[in-house]
Amino acid sequence: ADTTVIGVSIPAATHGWAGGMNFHAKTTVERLEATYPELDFVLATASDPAKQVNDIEDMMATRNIDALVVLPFESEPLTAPVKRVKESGAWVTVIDRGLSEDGIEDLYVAGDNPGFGYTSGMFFKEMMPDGGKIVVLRGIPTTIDNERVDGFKAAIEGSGIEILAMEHGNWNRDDAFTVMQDFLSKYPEIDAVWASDDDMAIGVLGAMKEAGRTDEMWVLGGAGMKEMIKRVADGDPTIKANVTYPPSMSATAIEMTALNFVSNAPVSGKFVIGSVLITQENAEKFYYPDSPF
Amino acid sequence: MAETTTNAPGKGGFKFDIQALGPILALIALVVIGYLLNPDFLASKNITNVLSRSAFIGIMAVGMTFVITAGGLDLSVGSMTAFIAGIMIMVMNGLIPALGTTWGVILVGMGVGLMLGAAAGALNGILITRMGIEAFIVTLGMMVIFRSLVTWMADGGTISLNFSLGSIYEPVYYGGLFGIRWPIIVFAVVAVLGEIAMRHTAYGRHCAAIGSNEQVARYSAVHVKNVRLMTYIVLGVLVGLASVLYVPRLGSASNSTGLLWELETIAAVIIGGTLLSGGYGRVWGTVVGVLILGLIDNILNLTDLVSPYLNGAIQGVIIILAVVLQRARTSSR
Amino acid sequence: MAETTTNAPGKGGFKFDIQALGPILALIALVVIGYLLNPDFLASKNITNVLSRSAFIGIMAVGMTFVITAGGLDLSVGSMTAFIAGIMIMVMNGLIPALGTTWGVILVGMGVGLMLGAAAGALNGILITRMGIEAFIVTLGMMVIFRSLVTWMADGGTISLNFSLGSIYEPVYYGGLFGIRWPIIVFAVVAVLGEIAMRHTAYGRHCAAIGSNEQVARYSAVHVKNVRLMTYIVLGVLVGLASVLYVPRLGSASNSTGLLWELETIAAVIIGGTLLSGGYGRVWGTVVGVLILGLIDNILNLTDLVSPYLNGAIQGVIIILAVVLQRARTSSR
Amino acid sequence: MNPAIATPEGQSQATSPAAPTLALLNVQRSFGPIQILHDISIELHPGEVHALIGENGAGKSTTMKIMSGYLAASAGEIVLDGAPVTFSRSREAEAMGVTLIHQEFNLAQLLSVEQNIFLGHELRKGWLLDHGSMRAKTRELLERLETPIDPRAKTADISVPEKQMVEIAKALSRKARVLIMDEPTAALTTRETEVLFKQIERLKAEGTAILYTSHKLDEVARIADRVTVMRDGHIVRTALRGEMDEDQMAEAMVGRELSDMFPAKRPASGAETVLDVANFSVGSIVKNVSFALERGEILGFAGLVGSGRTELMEGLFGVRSASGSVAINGAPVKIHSAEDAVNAGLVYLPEDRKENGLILTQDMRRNLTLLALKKFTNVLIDGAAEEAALDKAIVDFDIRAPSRDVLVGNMSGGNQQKVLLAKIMLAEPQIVIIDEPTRGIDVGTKQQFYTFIHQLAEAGHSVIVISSEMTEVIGLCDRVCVMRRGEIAGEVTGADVNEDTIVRLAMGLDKKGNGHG
Ligand SMILES: Nc1ncnc2c1ncn2[C@@H]1O[C@H](COP(=O)(O)OP(=O)(O)OP(=O)(O)O)[C@@H](O)[C@H]1O
Ligand SMILES: Nc1ncnc2c1ncn2[C@@H]1O[C@H](COP(=O)(O)OP(=O)(O)OP(=O)(O)O)[C@@H](O)[C@H]1O
Ligand SMILES: [Mg+2]
Ligand SMILES: [Mg+2]
Repeated sequence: ADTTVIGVSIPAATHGWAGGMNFHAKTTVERLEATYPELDFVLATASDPAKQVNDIEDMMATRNIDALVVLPFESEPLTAPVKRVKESGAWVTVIDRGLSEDGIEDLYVAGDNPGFGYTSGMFFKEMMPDGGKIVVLRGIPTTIDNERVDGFKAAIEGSGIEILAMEHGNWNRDDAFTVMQDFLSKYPEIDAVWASDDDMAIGVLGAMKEAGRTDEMWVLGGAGMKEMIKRVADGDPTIKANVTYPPSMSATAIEMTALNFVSNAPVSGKFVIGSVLITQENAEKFYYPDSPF
Repeated sequence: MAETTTNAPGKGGFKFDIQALGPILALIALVVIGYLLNPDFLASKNITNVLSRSAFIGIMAVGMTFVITAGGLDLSVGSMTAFIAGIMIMVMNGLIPALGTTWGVILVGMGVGLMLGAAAGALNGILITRMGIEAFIVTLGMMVIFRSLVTWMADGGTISLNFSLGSIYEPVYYGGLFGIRWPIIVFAVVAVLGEIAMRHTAYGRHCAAIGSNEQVARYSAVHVKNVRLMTYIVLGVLVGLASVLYVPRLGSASNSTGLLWELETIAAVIIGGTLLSGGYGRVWGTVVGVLILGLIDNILNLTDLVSPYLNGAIQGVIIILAVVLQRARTSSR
Repeated sequence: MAETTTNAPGKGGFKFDIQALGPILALIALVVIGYLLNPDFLASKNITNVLSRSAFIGIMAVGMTFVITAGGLDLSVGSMTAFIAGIMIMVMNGLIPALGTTWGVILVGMGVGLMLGAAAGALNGILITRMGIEAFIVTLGMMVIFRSLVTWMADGGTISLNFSLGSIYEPVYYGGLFGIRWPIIVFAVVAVLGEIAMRHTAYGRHCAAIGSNEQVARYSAVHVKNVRLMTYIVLGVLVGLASVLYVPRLGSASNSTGLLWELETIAAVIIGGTLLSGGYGRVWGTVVGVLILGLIDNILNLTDLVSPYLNGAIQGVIIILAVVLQRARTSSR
Repeated sequence: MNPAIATPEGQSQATSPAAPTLALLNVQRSFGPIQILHDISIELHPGEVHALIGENGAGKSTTMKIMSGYLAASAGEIVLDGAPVTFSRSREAEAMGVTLIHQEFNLAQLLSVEQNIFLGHELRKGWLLDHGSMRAKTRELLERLETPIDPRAKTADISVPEKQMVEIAKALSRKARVLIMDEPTAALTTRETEVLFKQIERLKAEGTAILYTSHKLDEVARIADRVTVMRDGHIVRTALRGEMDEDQMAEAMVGRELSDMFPAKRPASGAETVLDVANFSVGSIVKNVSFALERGEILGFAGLVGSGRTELMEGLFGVRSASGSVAINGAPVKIHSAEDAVNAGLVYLPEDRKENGLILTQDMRRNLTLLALKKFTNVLIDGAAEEAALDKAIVDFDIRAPSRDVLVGNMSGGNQQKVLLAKIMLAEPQIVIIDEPTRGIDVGTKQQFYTFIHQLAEAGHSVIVISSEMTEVIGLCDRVCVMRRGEIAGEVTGADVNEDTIVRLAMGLDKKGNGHG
């Protein structure tokens, strides 16, 4: 029987969320290869956009892929190369970060970055009806980060919530720890922290604990790391909630792409996985103890 | 075992001895492995891909060979690429209202890229030669500065070239002459000129002399500071040239553009047999080094033998092995 | 009289010349600027924060001072930290079923960290001294390898220490003696021992001799290879020590742990006045360099003068300036 | 050796009155607070060899550097062809035809011989290098200097005298009007010195003005048309050819009368053998050498350049791989590194003090104690003991330096050599091997060195002296091993220790054979 080759190109696991996304992609590929012998997968991880373009070129030149599942490192640089894949006749699935030209992909499985920021912002608004002072940790300077922060700002607009400062914690525990330490030195009064990511939330919590100010403020991370969900479920007063941005969207996208080849199910279209607020009430549903993230 | 007194690395480079052959053997081994793993490896399309994407690192590595031969180092080339590409794109986008989406705009952009490269190289070189600061520190500082400037220019995001201008510009990366892509042609020309400059011009000799013993060079009427400054300027121009070819490939620049290219460039130079401590360099070796590095990535994509997580480990092992192959020299550091 | 035999007393001691003062002046300037921008800067809590988080880089930088003084280089320390921390955590987690969440497990973990550091350093050192491969290449290769291994061990994610074990271990970072945190104490002890070793032991002399002129050292009965190998092993052990202090801080390791620490470490050493080309090193200078780098971050976080995007640019400028301040020497490269 | 190529008196008389090509007028120079040169005035005439002599540290090299633009004068004038000039760098001096051969080698070790010779003056065809002409010219120059080395050989791989010849070739290639040579013969043997002198004669005939320094006064007496003597940065005397004999030169330099250069020889005592070397081979250079050394003896090693004396001793010292048996005090020892050698009581003073002997960028104290650092270390280095050792060394070996913590690289050659001797003696060795003890050292200091060496033997050390200066071996040693092509060609003692016998052995001529032609 003819084998179908599906190429999967995703950014390398350089921070927690990406690690989770990598994990889901890898396990899904292994599972699908075992289930469907007629499917062959090529998985490549890239540390920068140029490397990702290389990977995609290699898949075309040497692996004759029939489908590409790609989570673009950045939108613009990947648009033309992915378009070339499409033009070669292959199926294209795009995850999370849309390409800068419409209509290239057959299937789009996306997170919602502005929505992630907006949902987070709405939670702050809800928790701080009378306003308050917060600090914000941002991710690696990228469009994603900008979209999230813009969404967040839009949500808290006019709520009386004052953002004391924003710094980049680069979705990194250590950087977030350092930044938060300095925020704590600088601001005697902080009511809450938008860490915007669970890795950074861990760094922030470390700094707060060290300063002995854990009781003064609460922290909202994001992306649904299992330890954080656990704390939400346990009713931790510092970690009141979380906002999803499921790294498992890579699994969803790969699985749907595979379905296109092994079944007759219609899979093309656009699937936006909205960011959902997780609170103590619904936390159990989002707790996957086996995930590395 | 008490070894010989001469700290004889790279025995002069005239003889084709095992050391010279080392990197070539490594390259051949990689090609054979690639072919065995997947016969498509030698398909002209794959070769074209590998060569043209190696061109960026390759062009810069030729310039880096001179810098290192003259006893210097440049850690800023990767982020300099990002910075130059960013400025080029902003300038070109800015000119569209005045000049339209024409080749004219692109030519201006290219000119800006090359000049900016020269200026950035000159800045590095002046700080190093006139202020007497160590190259490592100057270029490390500039690396951080350029990267930060790109982030700032892009407002944390991506600086994108106007789409229709991009389509005009694209052939500069994807097009070519007689079926050979431009980046490959440019890389080849730069490499040949570099090899000639290194071996057959006074400039190349002066670089080696400075790297071998600065005092001696000075006493021999070599204008040490100018020669060294020039190595950084030439490298800067080549970084500009690499950017000119890079922009049409991805049509954008961001703070992840050119990440770690400096280390890849330096690694290519050293794998090729140039001495990191200066005094001896070979451009053809650098070309081999660039190809070795380019092929490793490509070969790892040919198969799924190893977890992609371990790609790095394999790269690291091959980098070290390529140099072990030429280790006959008793290196001092 | 052209030549006199001086018997001036008080000879050979320390002379504080402008070069030696350079980095100190830069440090003082930073402290003053920090204070002016935000008086909380000098609050003991902030000082404690800065010192304890500088301790990781600081401890490694002391070891790096010896490596560089002896004419070497190590680019692998950052990812070595990640690797060691990762293995330590996995070992400790693995021992819990057998030994429970006890100090015993942590002690074993610490032992593993230090031994692994020594082994990794020895591996670097052996490849460099016995195989004669350039330090830059060996340690660049190892940097890539270690980082890839961590990613693989963590399955792309984060390796987290068992939570209750983490709480037992925590005081190693957050606790201390007489109100001084352990990392600060350890850093201070390492720095003092390093300074003594550099200035007052045969080992320090031998490192400087090797870095200045390997041949002279060899003719002077210095066991060049062993001394150099030892510099890498000591650095490895110190990386292990830094990891031992790092793990209790956040209880995790991932492939972003220790990213770019190698460059920061080397920059600290050179800002402190050690010659990158070897032959002269000063540990106290390194300590000053580490503090300068630590303070820049801190000051940038304490003020909102500039866009955070530009933090890097300011860091870069200060790194270069700190060295300009001591440039009186006409550096050779 | 007789002056077969002596200049006719008339020629030198004829050239003297001509206007000087280059002159210094009342030049002063200080390094920091210390004034090194005082009121130096000196004239170089076309077609004349002017010799500048003086003790180590008298300021000869400094004067020469000022004349050729490597150093600026603190005050005074440089006059070229009657007009005052200022050279802001050596390049300008060279462009005006003034070339200096440095006392220290100025060759880039990683470059080839040819590349070094043409460095900064490469011949080109258009943009590209003219490899053919450069190689041909290099061959021609080396041939003229009777030094058959491959122009493509890497400089690091050639021997010390060969390097000196390359330096000379480099200077000759510059076609200088004024050629300044700082101790060109220090590293040369007699044969090569003759070659050099032949070239000097040729240049003289072409009208080149030559300034020359040497500590070998017989050479000076032979080739100099004019001699200037410096002492402590002053010019003490200038004389024309024939106005001063060697003794007078020496006296003018030292400022006192020099008695006999060599202390009385110490005949072999027939005491016990300290070092016994048998069937010793080093690499492919030294083959099956056997010899013995007695307590308190000064054993000479003579031979032509390249005969393998240095290799042999470096093999014994453990810094080259070697095979064969070595016994010290009757007990066999295995020496695989310098450390082993020092532990066995054997030390070696290398012939190339800058490459192998001293760390030029460190001060005297650190250099002095490096080899015997263990003696000063009890966990920590005892700084006070080091200082005391330095004090003692300064006194014992009469070391003179501008200041105590001057970098060794800034000391004059003779004093560097004294530091080096003091350094190896700190290890309290039983056996001392000294390779070229007086290379580039003035008469006064030489005499001091001979005394030092005697004192060492006197004190019970056994000494091996390698020297390419025949007089030195003859004057110092009662027993001499002569090496030829890596083997010991013969051993001479007592009355046989004379130039004729040694040269014959060294050159492989039989007793009655014809001399070298
Ligand atoms: N850069 C320097 N800094 C300080 N002192 C110096 C420097 N260069 C030379 N000197 C001192 O100047 C004096 C003269 O040195 P110079 O090299 O001219 O002597 P010389 O006559 O050539 O001796 P030699 O015969 O040993 O070569 C010495 O005392 C030397 O130590
Ligand atoms: N590193 C080397 N590689 C190959 N040959 C060498 C090397 N070093 C020296 N030689 C050769 O070994 C031989 C002996 O060298 P060397 O010059 O040390 O002899 P020597 O008797 O000590 O003479 P001198 O001390 O007067 O220079 C020469 O032929 C020399 O060219
Ligand atoms: Mg001199
Ligand atoms: Mg010799």
